[in-house]
Amino acid sequence: MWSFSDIANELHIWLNKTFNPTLTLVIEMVIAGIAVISLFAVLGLVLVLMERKVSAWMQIRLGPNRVGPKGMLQSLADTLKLLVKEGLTPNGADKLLFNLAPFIAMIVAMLLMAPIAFAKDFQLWDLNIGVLYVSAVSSIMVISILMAGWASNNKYSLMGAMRSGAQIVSYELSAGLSILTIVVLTGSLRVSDIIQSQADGWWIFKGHIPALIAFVIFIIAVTAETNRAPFDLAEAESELTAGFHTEYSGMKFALFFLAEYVNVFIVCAIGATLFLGGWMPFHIGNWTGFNKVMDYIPSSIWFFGKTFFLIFIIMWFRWTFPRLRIDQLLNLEWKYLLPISMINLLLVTAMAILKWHF
Amino acid sequence: MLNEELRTKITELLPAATFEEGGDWLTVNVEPKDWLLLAQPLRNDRSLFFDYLFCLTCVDWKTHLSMVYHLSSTQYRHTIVIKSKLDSSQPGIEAVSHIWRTAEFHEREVYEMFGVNFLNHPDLRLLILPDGWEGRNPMRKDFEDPVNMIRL
Amino acid sequence: MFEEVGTTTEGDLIINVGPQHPATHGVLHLVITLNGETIKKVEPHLGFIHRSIEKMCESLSYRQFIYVTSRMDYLSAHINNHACAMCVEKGLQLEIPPRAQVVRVLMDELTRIASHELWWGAMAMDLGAFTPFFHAFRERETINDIMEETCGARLTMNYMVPGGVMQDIHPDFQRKVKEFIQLFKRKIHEYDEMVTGNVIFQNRMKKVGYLSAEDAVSYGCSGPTARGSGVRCDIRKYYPYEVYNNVEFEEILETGGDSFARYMVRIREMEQSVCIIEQLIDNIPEGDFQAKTKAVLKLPKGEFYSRVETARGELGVYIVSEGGTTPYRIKFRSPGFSNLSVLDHIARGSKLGDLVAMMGTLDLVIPDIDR
Amino acid sequence: MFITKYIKEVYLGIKSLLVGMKRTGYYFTHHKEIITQQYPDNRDTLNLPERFKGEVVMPHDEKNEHRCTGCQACELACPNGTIKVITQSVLLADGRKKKAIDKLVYHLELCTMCNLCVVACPSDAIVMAQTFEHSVFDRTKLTKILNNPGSKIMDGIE
Repeated sequence: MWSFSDIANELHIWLNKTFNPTLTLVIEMVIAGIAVISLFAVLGLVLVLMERKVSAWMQIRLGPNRVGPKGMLQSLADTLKLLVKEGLTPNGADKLLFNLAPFIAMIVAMLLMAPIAFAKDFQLWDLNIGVLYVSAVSSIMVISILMAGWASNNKYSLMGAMRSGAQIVSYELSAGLSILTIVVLTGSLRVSDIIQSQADGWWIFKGHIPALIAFVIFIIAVTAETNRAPFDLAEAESELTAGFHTEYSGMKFALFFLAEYVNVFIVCAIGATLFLGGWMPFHIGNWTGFNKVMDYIPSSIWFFGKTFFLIFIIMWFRWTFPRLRIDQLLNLEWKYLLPISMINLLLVTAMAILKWHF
Repeated sequence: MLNEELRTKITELLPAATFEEGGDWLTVNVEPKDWLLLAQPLRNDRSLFFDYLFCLTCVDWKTHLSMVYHLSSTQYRHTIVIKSKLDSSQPGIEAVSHIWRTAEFHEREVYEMFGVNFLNHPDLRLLILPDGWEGRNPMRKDFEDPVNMIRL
Repeated sequence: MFEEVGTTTEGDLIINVGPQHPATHGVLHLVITLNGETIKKVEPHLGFIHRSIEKMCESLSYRQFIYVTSRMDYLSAHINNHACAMCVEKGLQLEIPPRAQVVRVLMDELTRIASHELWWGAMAMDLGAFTPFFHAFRERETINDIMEETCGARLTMNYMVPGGVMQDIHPDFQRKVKEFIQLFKRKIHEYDEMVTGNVIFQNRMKKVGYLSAEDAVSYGCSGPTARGSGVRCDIRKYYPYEVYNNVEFEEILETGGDSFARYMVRIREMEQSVCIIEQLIDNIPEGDFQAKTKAVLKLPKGEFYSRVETARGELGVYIVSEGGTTPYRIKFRSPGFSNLSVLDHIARGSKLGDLVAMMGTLDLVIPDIDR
Repeated sequence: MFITKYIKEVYLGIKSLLVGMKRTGYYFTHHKEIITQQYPDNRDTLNLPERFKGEVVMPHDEKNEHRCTGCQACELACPNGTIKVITQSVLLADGRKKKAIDKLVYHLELCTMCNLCVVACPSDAIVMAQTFEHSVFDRTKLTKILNNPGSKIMDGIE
């Protein structure tokens, strides 16, 4: 059947036939890089439009409907606007850090793309510590926010950055712990192994209630990690005007904006991979007939469907809840999420040892 | 308390006070130097208990200024108006912001708009006018601003 | 005031919130001294939208000055106009026809609901929830349509004139108000679902910005701000005007004194306003909508004071007349000015995020403060 | 007990969040509730109430006659000096001289739509129109002369 992995394989074979192996590797890397960048651009456009439409419908509005058919090109127009805007650097700013920060945000987001399996056998880099890699790299994100906040020479930015630092460092813990529950169940850090282990059912169904709790905690924690409402204290526009990116404009702002959406996509992709089986179609135990039917739906559609479902949930949060206060945010992590996820991990470990899961 | 009772009570507190008739509420005229002497018992006396200063303003009568305090009691629901004549060139009166906290802002407003100097005010600075405002006080009758005032 | 940037000698951070800031809902400038995230001092600087309405009114006649007052507290424009018209009527010793009285009260209460709707949406937005803002505007829009039909304008109506109201109510008025009440009763529980019951919201509001009853009175707070602290101060109840002593309504009191109490007072006040409207809407007496007045109004020499309860608190209009056609001196005791003065007192020691919640529950309208 | 209180707190908290999400989810799926008005597109169907105060106009009948006597009541009533009545004396058919308006100048840029002039007018010569799209590129265009050129006062209006 036609699929992403077939295209990749055929391309690989064709390149190997035409060029020598070194050149093939170089060309493949360039193609992968271009693919990632264009995926970024497309994701940015799609997610911004999706966010605007979701918010509009929840707010009994129509949302963008002027640019292009049904407003589909709205985010393209926005991008164009941001491109032609002047990228100001404030006078008292630390020029180097100020200009570097948005790129670090983007680079982190790009690095996170590597271990994600977009479809069956379609993955940039299936390294053996995939999940660990993701949680390690994603914490570099905070550096770019701290840099942006510090270098702007603006008190609002600084406060936003400091809030964000405290927030991301704390929420890493419970995000990590809930990832660990799946690692414990699977026994592997490799992304492809995790997906393969869900061939007879996704972990959220197989893992009983503890997996469900881990899933909820994971969603809450990654919402906080990506600085999305109700945890958008780093931006908090009613308190800090725009938080760490107050002084950014034009394309540098656009990079932050894009990085936020790409990060949301990535964490949702990780969530989908860990709890909802990634590209694995919906299988139930040994019902071969049913599983066959499900296999007819291409794996990429399964992956993107699950990811976008999670993204929708995170957007749903944003347009429903008020923002937390900084001390309540930390209370939530240290008094609620962390103890619950620790106990939960204990339960899951016991469950995995006793083989109680399906 | 009825106006008559208030009248006798205030005469007891401050024999120098004079009264004005007309209007819904009892109007008391006091000298600026006596104001603080009257204000303390007005607030603290259990039978008067004027705890709510709901209006504090000033009127420019060209020859003199007149401070007007509207006081009310949230317990007895009686109301009283205190007036005090101030000298137009060197207006000054005791601040009452330590008795009624709301007076702090209102006195700052009167200070910049009419130029009344409130003695012992904790923070007598410009509130509404821009910093470094020089010139006369905008709400006085003789104030002229040829640039920003439009006469029709 | 702009030199006050940077840090103090104790190493505290001084930040300027406003004059252009999303949470100040206008051009209010607060200089905040922060220790980390904790507020040490809040110092308001006013005057960015000061038009000196009091001075302007000194050159306008008693009919003309009323329209200016719509521009003070633009969210309760009707009630401002009402206070001014009442003060002039007091001076003229004018009895206004019963129909006009009832129509005035109906308009006041509709305005109060509209104002509280906007406050609710704006406050939820301050706390970071955007959706309620749009939902609040849906109901407010219905009121604005009713206003537009009868008064000819949506925000600055200038409908109250000395002697009554400017025009008779629109024939559809009663039907539309009843429709609105039906809509409002259907939708009010959604407010609880989306905001009031929300655990994040409750934690943001409870035990934040505590104001004791004694302080509330001392700071001259009025309206829902003071009633949230348990101060009985509803002018409609204790100094009734128009037909308020003939209608049954409850003075909403909450004893919490925190932001949540002030929030609940406003939410419940909307229900009481609906209750007042329901009592009056079918009982609008027939008759004139305006008393006969002279073309040129002249107030006798003297001083006149009228008090009304606006959506934000007690509005006082103090007219000093020299017997001419224009007021000699006019003073508006605006509720926002006194309510703002309490901000420093309640904000000390709380977090920066709380300041936004507190400003939300004080329901500041900047043109009302600056006048 | 502490643990039950803790669990109850978590349960009630999550429940309250879900209730809110249910409400926004309802509006997300029910597009009939959308209240957006797409203004410039719906211009034809816009229905302004007849009392809407858009601008002051002077209605003329088909014989190009208005009802304004030039009494200047509107000018006096206006708080902003929006209206200026410029009068002239015209010779009537029977030889008498009579005051009539030459121009009624209306400054829309100063007008606050307070309706006081319309109320003050003894002969109902001016009314409020329901127009509201007043923006122009040149400010002088906002100064309007309300009476049509060559218009006369209606018979019988004193």
